[in-house]
Amino acid sequence: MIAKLLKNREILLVGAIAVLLALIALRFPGFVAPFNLARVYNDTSILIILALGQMAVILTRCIDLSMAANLALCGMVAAMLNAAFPGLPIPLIILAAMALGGLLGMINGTLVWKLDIPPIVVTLGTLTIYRGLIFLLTDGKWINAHEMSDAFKALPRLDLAGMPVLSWLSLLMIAVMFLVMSRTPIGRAFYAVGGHPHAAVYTGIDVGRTRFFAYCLSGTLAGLSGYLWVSRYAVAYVDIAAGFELDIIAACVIGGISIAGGIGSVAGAVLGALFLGVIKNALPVINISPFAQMAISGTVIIIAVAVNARAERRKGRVILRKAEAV
Amino acid sequence: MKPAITLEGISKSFPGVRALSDVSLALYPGSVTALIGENGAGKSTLVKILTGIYQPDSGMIRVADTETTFPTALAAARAGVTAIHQETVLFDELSVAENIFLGHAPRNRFGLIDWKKLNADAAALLQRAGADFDPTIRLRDLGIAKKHLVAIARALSVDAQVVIMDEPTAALSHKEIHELYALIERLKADGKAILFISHKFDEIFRIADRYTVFRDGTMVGEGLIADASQDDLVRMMVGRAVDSVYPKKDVKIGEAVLTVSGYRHPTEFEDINFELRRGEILGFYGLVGAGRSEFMQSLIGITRPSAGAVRLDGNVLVIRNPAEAIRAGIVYVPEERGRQGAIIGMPIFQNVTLPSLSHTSRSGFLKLANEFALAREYTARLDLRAASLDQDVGTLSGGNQQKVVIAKWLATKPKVIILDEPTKGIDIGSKAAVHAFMSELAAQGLSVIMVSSEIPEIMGMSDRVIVMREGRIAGRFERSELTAEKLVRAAAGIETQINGRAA
Amino acid sequence: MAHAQLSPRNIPDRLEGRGARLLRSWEALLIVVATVIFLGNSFASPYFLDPWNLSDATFNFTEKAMIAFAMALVIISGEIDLSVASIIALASTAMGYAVQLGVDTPVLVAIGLGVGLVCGAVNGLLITGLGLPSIVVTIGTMSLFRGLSFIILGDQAFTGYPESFAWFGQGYVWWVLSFEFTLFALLAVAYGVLLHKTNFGRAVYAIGNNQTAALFSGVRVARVKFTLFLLTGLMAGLASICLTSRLGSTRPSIALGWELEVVTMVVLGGVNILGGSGTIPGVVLAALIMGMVTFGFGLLNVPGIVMSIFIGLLLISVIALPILWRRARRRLAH
Amino acid sequence: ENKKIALVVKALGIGFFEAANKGAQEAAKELGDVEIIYTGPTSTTAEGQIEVINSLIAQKVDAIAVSANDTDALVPALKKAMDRGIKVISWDSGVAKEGRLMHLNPSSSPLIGNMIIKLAADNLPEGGDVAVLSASATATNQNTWIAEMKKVQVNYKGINVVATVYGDDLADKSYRETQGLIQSHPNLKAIIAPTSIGIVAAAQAVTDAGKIGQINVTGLGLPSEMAGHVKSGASKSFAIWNPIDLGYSATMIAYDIINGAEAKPGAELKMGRMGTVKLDDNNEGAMADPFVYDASNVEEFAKIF
Ligand SMILES: Nc1ncnc2c1ncn2[C@@H]1O[C@H](COP(=O)(O)OP(=O)(O)OP(=O)(O)O)[C@@H](O)[C@H]1O
Ligand SMILES: Nc1ncnc2c1ncn2[C@@H]1O[C@H](COP(=O)(O)OP(=O)(O)OP(=O)(O)O)[C@@H](O)[C@H]1O
Ligand SMILES: [Mg+2]
Ligand SMILES: [Mg+2]
Repeated sequence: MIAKLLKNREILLVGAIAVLLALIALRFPGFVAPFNLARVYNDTSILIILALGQMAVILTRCIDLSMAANLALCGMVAAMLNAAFPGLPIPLIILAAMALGGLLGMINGTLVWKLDIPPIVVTLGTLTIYRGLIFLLTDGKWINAHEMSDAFKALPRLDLAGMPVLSWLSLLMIAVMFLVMSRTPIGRAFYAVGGHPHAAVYTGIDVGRTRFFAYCLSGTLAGLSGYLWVSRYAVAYVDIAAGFELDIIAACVIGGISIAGGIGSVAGAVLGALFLGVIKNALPVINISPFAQMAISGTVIIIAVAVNARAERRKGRVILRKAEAV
Repeated sequence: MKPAITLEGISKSFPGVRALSDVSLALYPGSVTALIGENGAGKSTLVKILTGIYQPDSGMIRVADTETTFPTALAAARAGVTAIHQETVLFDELSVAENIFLGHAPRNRFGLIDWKKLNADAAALLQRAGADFDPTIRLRDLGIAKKHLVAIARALSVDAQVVIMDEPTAALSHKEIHELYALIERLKADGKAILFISHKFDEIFRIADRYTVFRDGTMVGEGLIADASQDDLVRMMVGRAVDSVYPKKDVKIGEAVLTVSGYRHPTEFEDINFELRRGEILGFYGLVGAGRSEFMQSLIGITRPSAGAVRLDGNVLVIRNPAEAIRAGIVYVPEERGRQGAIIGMPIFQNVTLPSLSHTSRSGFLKLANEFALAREYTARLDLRAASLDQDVGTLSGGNQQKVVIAKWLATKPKVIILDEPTKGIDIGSKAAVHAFMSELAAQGLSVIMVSSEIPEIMGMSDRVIVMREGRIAGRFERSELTAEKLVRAAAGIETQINGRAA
Repeated sequence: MAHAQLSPRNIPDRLEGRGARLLRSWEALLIVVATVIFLGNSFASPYFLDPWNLSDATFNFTEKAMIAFAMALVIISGEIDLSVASIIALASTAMGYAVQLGVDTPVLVAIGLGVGLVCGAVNGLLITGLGLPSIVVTIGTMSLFRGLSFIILGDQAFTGYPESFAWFGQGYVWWVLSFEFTLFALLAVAYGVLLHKTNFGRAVYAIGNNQTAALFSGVRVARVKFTLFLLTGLMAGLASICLTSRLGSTRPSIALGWELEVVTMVVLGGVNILGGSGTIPGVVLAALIMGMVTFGFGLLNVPGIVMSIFIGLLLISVIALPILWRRARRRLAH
Repeated sequence: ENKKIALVVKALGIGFFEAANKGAQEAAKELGDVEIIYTGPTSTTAEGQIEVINSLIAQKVDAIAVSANDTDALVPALKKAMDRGIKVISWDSGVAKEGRLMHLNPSSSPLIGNMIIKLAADNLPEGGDVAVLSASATATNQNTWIAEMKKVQVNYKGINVVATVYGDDLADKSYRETQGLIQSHPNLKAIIAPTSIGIVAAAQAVTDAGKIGQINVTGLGLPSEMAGHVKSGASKSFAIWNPIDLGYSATMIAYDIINGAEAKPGAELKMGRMGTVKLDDNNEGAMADPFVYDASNVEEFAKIF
């Protein structure tokens, strides 16, 4: 029973996070106080939302390297909208950011779907283009806290039943994605398309269109994250979240989402993101040199793939011919 | 009787290939129509058009007198057409139930998938297909035979009037084939129209009521099975008569070339001992999944045996990878042509010379002239049909790809050649060519191991036969004592009398 | 292609000659693009056609191109190595550390190449030994290698490289011909021969097109792949020597983000990111194109990010245009 | 024929450098025969700056005034520029001696080091714990200032510098590091961030943690970016020199050198309305004292830079 439980990737990850927290608690007990854990969760919320979008894309055997650039562009546009029309209701701005993110995702999706360009090439290209567009849009200028309206900055921090709206939003996204992935045809199609694209065609699933939807989804979530990022850190400039695409992918990989497609779960993506989040937040607290952070997350990624690959391989082995025991 | 579905004037081209031109076909309720033709005749293409996977360039489809189109696989299913396809089209990571219902899962009133109903429906369908396992387990945990039952259950999950089976028996064992026949009888009794595609004439004559023959993408004949003989059908298919006698030559068998003793593997096979002699064709028979491929692959260093020794010409060999096997003179023509044999994306000549590069090159540098010479020699010997030698193998038909793969191995000038299901999925004309070639090789003093799941082929071609069951040797027979019944019994491990099919 | 017309015993070696093949090739397209950019630059800036300026411009791409050659082989074999820029950083850090111990140029070079090889071996072992997907492994080692540089260096820099070490990144072989460009040209020839004229190169293509079938055909897949990762590591070490010598100092953020530029160069060069096809001449042309674009824009003082937009568009459009063109032609034919 | 003076900055789009460009343009207008090329890489890397410098060499500009991302890495490229007759000076963030004719410090490092700790101490009469949030770990100037600060720390009794962390010039990382500081040092009274990105992120993190009034954020920042935080009380005061003056002075010095002024120890170079700068033994000079901004004047300057 316990052995069976341990095989489960998500439970393994929960265990790993628990061990990690215990180790940190040894040096700094305050870190595991419920209040602080809630803070760590809140700090990881954006990564969780992004990892959910990336998960959908990776499940279909694609990859979205442009998510961080998309986030930056949408965040900048949200900030510019707010700066230009301070009276604009914040929900409208959020919708605009999500719509723009969705549109940018659609561009990726269309290039993958209609032109059959490999996803890594498409998003490598749009990654530079989206970031470049921010520069063209702003001439490289920053939008600073005092140019943003108070309502714009306040929303993610607003306290609702003891937790900031940012945390609630990520919980909502987790719930929505869980429903989408497990209970809707498109969610199941993500798995089918990544698991066996050729066979998906025979079940009436349009592979290209499914990938297109995955990119729309990741784009929309990147758009939402764009607003959240900019309002949370109260600043917008060309380079925000530069390099964050690799964190997003790392979260997915740690969460057991197979880069070859078809394998992965919402819980995995969330846990993978949390694992990274705990490490990131713990390092400054337990006085490990900030310079060691990069090496640590690299090592974690390598261990995670190795563990996941082993788990997969063991399960994949079908022993057809049992000995004469029967 | 009114046809359940009619195709008229269907044409379909792929870049550079006209797969179907102006074909017509009608399927009748309660009747099995056999569709036969050489490899690449366009049979599967027709199936894909019927199930909405490809769109025809021209022509029309009529279901119960109304003209329709099938823009997607789903549309075809809704119109009552379902198929068991030639390729596996299942998903290892999803549950059995979901594999059955993917694309048309039952939904609740919020439009969300209703897992409870889905699992219950799946269990019912599995029962109908003759399977009784839990529909919630993941597909990858099933063996190949059970997977096949899932594919059948999936086909049944559509409430269809037309059921298409594209070579459904190619990967099935004896017992399962008989269960499939029973299922077909039941479907027939329910008034379904069935299209049945196969290269095996014995089963066509057993279950089909009508036939349609394709050649090079055109329809060349149709009629009632009762009015036709095998020779008639073959002549229509190939355009000439084909000798149905196996071209086995009598060869003087020489001394032992390859000796295998005590081969075992923790999970795949054990206790394998045998000798292979010069000029001999040694047949390996068994049901699908008996472990023959796995064992053969251990001989060339793909899988590692945990114990055992091989001797070639009396010298003990240690083979850790295929490169060493090739150097020693043992080559293996794999079973899965697309995955293990042909390198699609590379030209024909490069495919042929890949294992022989050390001979055609000079100190590691390629010599194209030598490569072309070698490729020319061996493709000509195998009667390859191609436009040029630098054409991508992927553009060849299946049978011709198989010829390239065999040429590749012969070009290494081996002492022992292992052919794993060399004629699987190959049409009757090419099959005869492969058989003729095999006996010629043996006559030239090569030692041949032929793995096959077809009793006629085993009986027609082998000097000796070893039968494997569940990873062990279950019987050895000399040519003189071979009967179909003995083979089947040994392979299935049963003592009771079952109906072996005679060749 | 009706086979009836072909007499089976006489299959020609090739249907079209060398010229016809070249005309339809990706390289032909790149040559056109390169010419257009060259002419465009010559018209746009009076400073472009100056031998010294052109020579200076080559420094924009030579180091990346060295890695791109090895990366091309890795990608053709169906893998990818995203850790190259971090290997540069780690190799540079190691050399800088050695300088503090008073080591001289030849040993420095050996250290740079050695660290590259070791990093390549780590990648190779993880990928071929444990059978892990290269994209994820090298995302991991990318953080790991650069992370080690950060641990060693923190916010410090290593400087004080010996005078003679400067030659690799700043020296000239003859007149305007820099050492780096000479090395680039020699490596281009070496990699061209390796990929297109040797058994090893053939094995790389075979693995990229069908790894399993290659294994069954006697190709030592693991060994070839391991060698490829070693080569990429070695090239990153070499690039690290050149770059460190050119900068005269080491910081852990050296060559940040180069991995994507190298991959872009390789893909622009017509190498299929999914493996199986691509050529070295294509990569050479892509390197020249990217170098000319950045230099041309630089002369017009266009911000770097606008150049990257251009490269991004170029990347997508050179791949999309042939597809669209083929599609349009088919539609017309119908 | 106009003189071409290139103002090379760490990265385009940073408010501080945009302001410096304003000053350079002002100088150009004043001088009449000067054309300013305002350029730089898009992210703060040495390699990016070298590419920019190479293209400036190719354009045969008359002078390059650079704020360097790396003290040493630019030296070879700048040496080449000087070999081809281009006058090279550095400003703000300097390059090593061999790579330039002179360096213009915005202020002197000891003055800045003293200023940042004084800003913290002035609001802590009883003393207390203070932490430093530095910028990019590889930037040149911040770490010098922190070193200078630590030298004079003894003069401020009761002020304890408990930690130094690095925000890498990234808003999110600086924010997280600040959260870590607040966590691990419950008695923290002030955060010194001698970086314009870090100070904003730190002020935001303090605001979000509800610690306004308990923890004072100070250091070096831009009025336009800090105005909101001064208003909210997260930051009582901060300092910066005027970047417009800095760009203006650098241009003026470059022009002076083009016209034959020699940069050698002891020399005085003309900086137009800013007067003159006297070079020390390292050929470095300081422009002016840093200027302190607080609630009384920040609004006014926020409109300018
Ligand atoms: N997707 C495709 N692209 C290009 N050509 C194709 C494609 N599918 C089929 N063809 C070609 O169309 C022709 C008919 O193929 P099809 O698969 O229908 O043959 P088949 O009769 O089913 O043969 P087999 O008995 O081997 O299954 C062949 O020449 C094949 O190469
Ligand atoms: N669980 C499974 N799922 C899918 N395919 C399977 C499974 N088990 C076996 N196969 C496939 O079935 C075929 C036969 O399996 P295997 O090689 O183990 O036995 P064999 O006795 O050598 O078979 P054969 O009689 O076909 O030579 C192979 O193509 C293998 O890939
Ligand atoms: Mg077929
Ligand atoms: Mg087999």
